[in-house]
Amino acid sequence: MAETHTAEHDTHHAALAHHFENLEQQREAGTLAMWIFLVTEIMFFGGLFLAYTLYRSTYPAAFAAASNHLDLTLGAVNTVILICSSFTMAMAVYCTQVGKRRGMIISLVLTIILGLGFLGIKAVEYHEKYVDKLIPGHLLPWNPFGPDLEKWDLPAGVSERQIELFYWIYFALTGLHALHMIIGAGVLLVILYLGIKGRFSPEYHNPVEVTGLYWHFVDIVWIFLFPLLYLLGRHVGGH
Amino acid sequence: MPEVKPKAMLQSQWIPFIPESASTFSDKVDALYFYLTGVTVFFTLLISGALIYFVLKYKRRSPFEIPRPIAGSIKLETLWSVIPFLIAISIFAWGADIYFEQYRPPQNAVEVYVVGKQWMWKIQHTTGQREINELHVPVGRKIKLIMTSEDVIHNFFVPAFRMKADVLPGRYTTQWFEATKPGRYHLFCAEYCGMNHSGMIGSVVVLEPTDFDSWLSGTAGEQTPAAAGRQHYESLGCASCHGAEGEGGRGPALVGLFGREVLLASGQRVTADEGYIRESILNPTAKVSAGFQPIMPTFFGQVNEEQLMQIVAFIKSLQIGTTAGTTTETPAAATPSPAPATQTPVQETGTR
Amino acid sequence: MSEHIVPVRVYVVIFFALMVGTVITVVAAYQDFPGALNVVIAMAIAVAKATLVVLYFMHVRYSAPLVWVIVASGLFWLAILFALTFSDYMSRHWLPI
Amino acid sequence: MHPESFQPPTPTRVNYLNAEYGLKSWLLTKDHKRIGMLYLGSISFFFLLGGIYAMLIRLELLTPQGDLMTSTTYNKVFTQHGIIMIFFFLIPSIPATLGNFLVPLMIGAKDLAFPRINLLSWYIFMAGGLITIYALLAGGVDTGWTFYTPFSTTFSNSYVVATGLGIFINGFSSILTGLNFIVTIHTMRAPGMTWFRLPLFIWSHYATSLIMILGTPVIAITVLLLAFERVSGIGIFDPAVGGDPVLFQHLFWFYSHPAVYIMILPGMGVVSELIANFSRKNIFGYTFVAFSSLAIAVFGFLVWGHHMFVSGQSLYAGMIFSFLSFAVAIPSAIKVFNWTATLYKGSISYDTPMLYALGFIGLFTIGGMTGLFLATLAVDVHVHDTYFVVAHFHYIMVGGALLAYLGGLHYWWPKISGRMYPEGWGRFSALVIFVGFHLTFFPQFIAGYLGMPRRYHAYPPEFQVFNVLSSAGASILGVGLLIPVIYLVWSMRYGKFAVGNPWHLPGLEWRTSSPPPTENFVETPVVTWEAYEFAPLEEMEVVGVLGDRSQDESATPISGD
Ligand code: HEA
Ligand code: HEA
Ligand code: HEC
Ligand code: CUA
Ligand SMILES: [Cu+2]
Repeated sequence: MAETHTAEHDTHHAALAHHFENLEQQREAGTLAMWIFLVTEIMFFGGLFLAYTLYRSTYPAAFAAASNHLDLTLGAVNTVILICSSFTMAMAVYCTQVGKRRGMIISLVLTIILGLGFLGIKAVEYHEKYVDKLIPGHLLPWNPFGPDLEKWDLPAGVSERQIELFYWIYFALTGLHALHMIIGAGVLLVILYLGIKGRFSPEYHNPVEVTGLYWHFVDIVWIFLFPLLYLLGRHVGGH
Repeated sequence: MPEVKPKAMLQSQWIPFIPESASTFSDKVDALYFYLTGVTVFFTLLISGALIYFVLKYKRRSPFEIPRPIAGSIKLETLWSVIPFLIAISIFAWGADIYFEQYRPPQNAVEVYVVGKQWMWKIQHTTGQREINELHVPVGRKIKLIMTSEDVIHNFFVPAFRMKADVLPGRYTTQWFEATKPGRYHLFCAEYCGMNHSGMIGSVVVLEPTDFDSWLSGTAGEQTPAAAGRQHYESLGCASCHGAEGEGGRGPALVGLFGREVLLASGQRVTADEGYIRESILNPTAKVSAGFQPIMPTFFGQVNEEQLMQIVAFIKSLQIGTTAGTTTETPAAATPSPAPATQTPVQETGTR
Repeated sequence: MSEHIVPVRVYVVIFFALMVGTVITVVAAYQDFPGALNVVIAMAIAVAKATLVVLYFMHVRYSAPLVWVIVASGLFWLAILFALTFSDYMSRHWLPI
Repeated sequence: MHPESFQPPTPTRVNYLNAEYGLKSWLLTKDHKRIGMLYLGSISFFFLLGGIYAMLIRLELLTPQGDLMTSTTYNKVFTQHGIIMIFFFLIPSIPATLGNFLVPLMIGAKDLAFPRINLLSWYIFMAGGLITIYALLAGGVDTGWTFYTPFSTTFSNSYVVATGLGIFINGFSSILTGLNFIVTIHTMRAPGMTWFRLPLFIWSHYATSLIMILGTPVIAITVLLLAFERVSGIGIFDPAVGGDPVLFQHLFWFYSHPAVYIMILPGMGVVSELIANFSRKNIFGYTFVAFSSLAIAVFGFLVWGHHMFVSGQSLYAGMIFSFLSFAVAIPSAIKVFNWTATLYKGSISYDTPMLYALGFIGLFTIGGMTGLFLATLAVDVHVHDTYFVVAHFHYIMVGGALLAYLGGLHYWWPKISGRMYPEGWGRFSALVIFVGFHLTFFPQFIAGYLGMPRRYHAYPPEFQVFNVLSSAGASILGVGLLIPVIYLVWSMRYGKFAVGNPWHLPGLEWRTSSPPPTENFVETPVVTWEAYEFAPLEEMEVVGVLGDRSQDESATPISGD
């Protein structure tokens, strides 16, 4: 428990906030908070995953067909990119822990670049969908949804509306995920800046750590999104 | 009905705390309600009694007195968690029992189709009579309501019958009742549905069987739902696969389908109820019946709720050895005839 | 409880494990397994990958019990959401409406 | 670095209120006590707003035919009443004001773990509030506070998206508060303040925070999806594309049932404090009361389907949810019985806070027991969406949560403001509220069982008698609530000065001066006593628990006169 440790040496560390007893307690609080926050994130995405599961089981054929129309290569590449970024992030934390400043900065920069790369590719994908008129919303005055399903060799009994439903969920899920990526990248930039200014040391590096936790979480979300969205219908043929 | 003072209050002048009891459920629900009230009164008196007694008895005498601390007692704790729990279980079991009865329609119930829309109730009898915001039923006949909505969620609520069920867009819900007392009873929409929610009210008129018969004959019975359904069935081209009389073809035979166990391609079995038929038409690939290719197109968005109900009514009328829906008079044989009410309903031929 | 420093070697191993996992999912997705097996396999792999990330990249393996509890409760509550919601959807057709 | 023994606080004239002056010193403060006050101000405003709406409802319902306002207006009025009261008053009420103020004080910490986040949460709250108010001014929202689809997504033409956004944003403030509390309680307890020495107020806030962080994200995503759906014209709740409206209800109630425990648990914490302290007894069965809070928090997540017994949900699911609803009643039962038992052989004073606490127990019992009516499948089929439900939740939320909030406010008022409230007026208004409350809401039980549906702008004449009673009661209730509003404000300027420990209590928050200094304690206290351990008063005098006499001529006990 907090009150038990009183590490005298760091009580006057510059980064110690006035209301904490010592850095140890401060670090414990920071990590704890991030984990709790990640739990809220689980529940946040959870609602959407629930909807996905439900409708996928209700409209299997439609979802398979619609999913097969996603760009698998781009999806796979993005998966690889995110895993790499997770790795570099882990390295960034490691470097700060052992006090390798350059290593930390390089890995942070790489992480950010990879993150932006991911977003770039996502943008390309979204554009493709836009071109194929796959943006849900057939009731809107400018009707963005109207794929020519002739090209699709749809199984009978699949209604266009359910294709639209899939894409609605696709955009909701990937959109929220992308939003988290953007926030993550922003935070990483701040961390990078502070890192360059030499704020972090083996004694004090909690911000890097917790940012890492967040980044890994966003990666995990994608680890699930990829098979659920891109791969679910491949075995029933399609492109 | 403003001018006709509802009997609800008049007759329950004795106990103005419960509404008119006019269905086979009413008394059961009320009995449970009284049990709950008893438990509540007991515990409320127990607690508040103890509070008042202690507060008076142990009033602070001197500002400096410190009573002796009491840690607590496992015995008491278990006592007052186990006893309430047992009581709770008893209530739960009793409630669940009635609940299942309330929502499991009996075999031989007469069906009535209800479509809710902002802000009216559209009702059609299997014999073709249509009503708006009014439902005429005879005493002592089991009535099953098959309900759906054209827009938002509504709720078909008749306090005197202690029955209520949401009416949802995009699917069927059912409930049933058996009226026990002639009279005119409130029909409320009990799910908030927008501007005129409080105006979406009407009444259920319960008549003596003879009066009901004369009401039936008095009201112009138009085409029966089943007959109308047959027309949609033809115009939509169902016949091309299921055969003119539903004898089957590229698609499975629909004769005798209703109420049958259907073996699905996935291997599981489902009973073909209204919900299943509806789903087969709107989302055929969801449950593909075994031995057939999923070639059936979806009719999602091509039929409105009313037509759909009529198609369902038609398919239900396709029982072995009957050609139903052909004439406007003969009611759908799948369900017992509501007319004449003086006779006992025909036992249904289906295998439910 | 001063923190435990994970050697680089571990990170590298995990990294490659994740890559392999990704490849397997894609390959497996094209095989047509009986029944719902495709989903099961895909999810199994995803869960495995996620677990690796959580345990090693996120240091949970070396963290205080409290962190384990938090992670567990997160998953548990997600399970509640799914289980009870589907208790409705899965039993809807048990009774003819 | 920790003192071996507890040092009495040296008298301080500087306290958190007069440490700094000026608007800036408040708007940029990181002091949990000041942030608590910011919240107090804002939620009082929202309460008054919600109350005005309530009065409009009661006025309209005086007569059967909807003559005061159009049905659309009425729909907006009750919707906004519900939204304001739930999301902007009751959910933040106790945690964000008293909780913010007291959690650090009670565990002997200098502040919450994340003061900046704490301030941020208030700004987020205000942002959400302002957006919602904008929605109300722009034209209001008429979906009912439950936002059921497809009405809210497709058919309502009111400001649903704006309101949804307001609630979405507001959600984060409650998440941040919960997060802050949990981390604080885990990491910042003073030396010697072990888990089982924590005041029950802390336990209940811990439980509340759990619900806040586990439930709130789900309502957030749900209203977000709702907004998307409204904007894009289609969505997952829309039958027109094969969506299921009932899914929305599942997601909504997954949060909104646990949310009702967010509303009551802090109140239960307050009542535990009041009952123990005003009868000078340690709470009967401390561990049971403490763990029942956690039990409620966990079980609370397993019962949401009891709002959907007639919604087309499967009967079997209905049975599960009904059963679990009965299970969740047990921890509440345990609390009620333990509170009652605590009074046994106590030394009970009749101060205003105690009156509120006693009222709470009685009304919560009735409200809770009628909850059991609703949890009973067959009965709920009849009373669902009737005034019976309305009566049920007002008994718990007004009779329970609101009274607990008022009780707590009076109890800690000396600590918060450094002044005493007028005791006589306090007791008087407590009684007025109690009477007015019953008159307002009891008739609604009867009207409900007779079948009067809720959210009705006009109703059949036979229900009028109950509505007239209810409206009469509401005006008494309103006046009863007006009185404390007036005298509390009055006392801030003219009230008697309060000593550090006016009630002579052992709790840590009473071992510092009133109002406390910005850093709460001159020295980090070391806790050597159990919760509610009432030392003989002479001894307390020695350790200076009576606090700073120099502030106050009358240090004689106020209580038990
Ligand atoms: C603070 C808020 C709060 C609290 C604490 C509760 C507590 C409970 N509520 Fe309530 N409820 C609401 C707020 C709250 N509710 C609201 C706002 C609605 C309406 C939402 C809407 O539709 O707008 C609602 C609606 C609602 C419904 C849906 C009604 C309907 O729409 O058809 C149900 C159904 O089961 C229910 C049940 C319960 C139960 C079982 C409890 C239990 O937790 C109560 C437990 C307490 C006790 C049981 C009393 C103490 C125990 C004893 C004295 C010992 C004796 C006990 C036994 C014998 C078991 N509530
Ligand atoms: C915290 C929650 C809370 C609180 C405190 C209240 C407080 C009150 N509510 Fe509440 N109410 C809800 C939550 C709450 N309500 C919810 C969630 C609904 C459901 C909405 C929906 O269906 O969507 C609802 C619905 C609801 C209805 C049903 C509407 C309908 O279904 O058609 C009614 C009807 O009587 C009602 C009445 C009251 C009254 C009289 C009070 C009184 O207690 C109010 C007293 C407060 C004041 C009066 C303000 C403070 C005092 C002053 C400002 C002094 C000056 C005022 C005067 C002198 C008049 N409320
Ligand atoms: C292109 C041919 C075709 C058309 C047109 C067609 N169906 Fe079908 N229908 C099928 C096939 C094939 C099946 C079995 C496979 C399946 O369940 O999808 C079927 C199944 C059904 C079932 C489920 C029967 C069972 O035993 O499970 C019903 C009910 C049904 N159709 C009704 C209709 C109705 C009503 C229409 C017109 C509105 C219609 N069908 C039009 C081919 C068709
Ligand atoms: Cu229809 Cu309310
Ligand atoms: Cu509830």
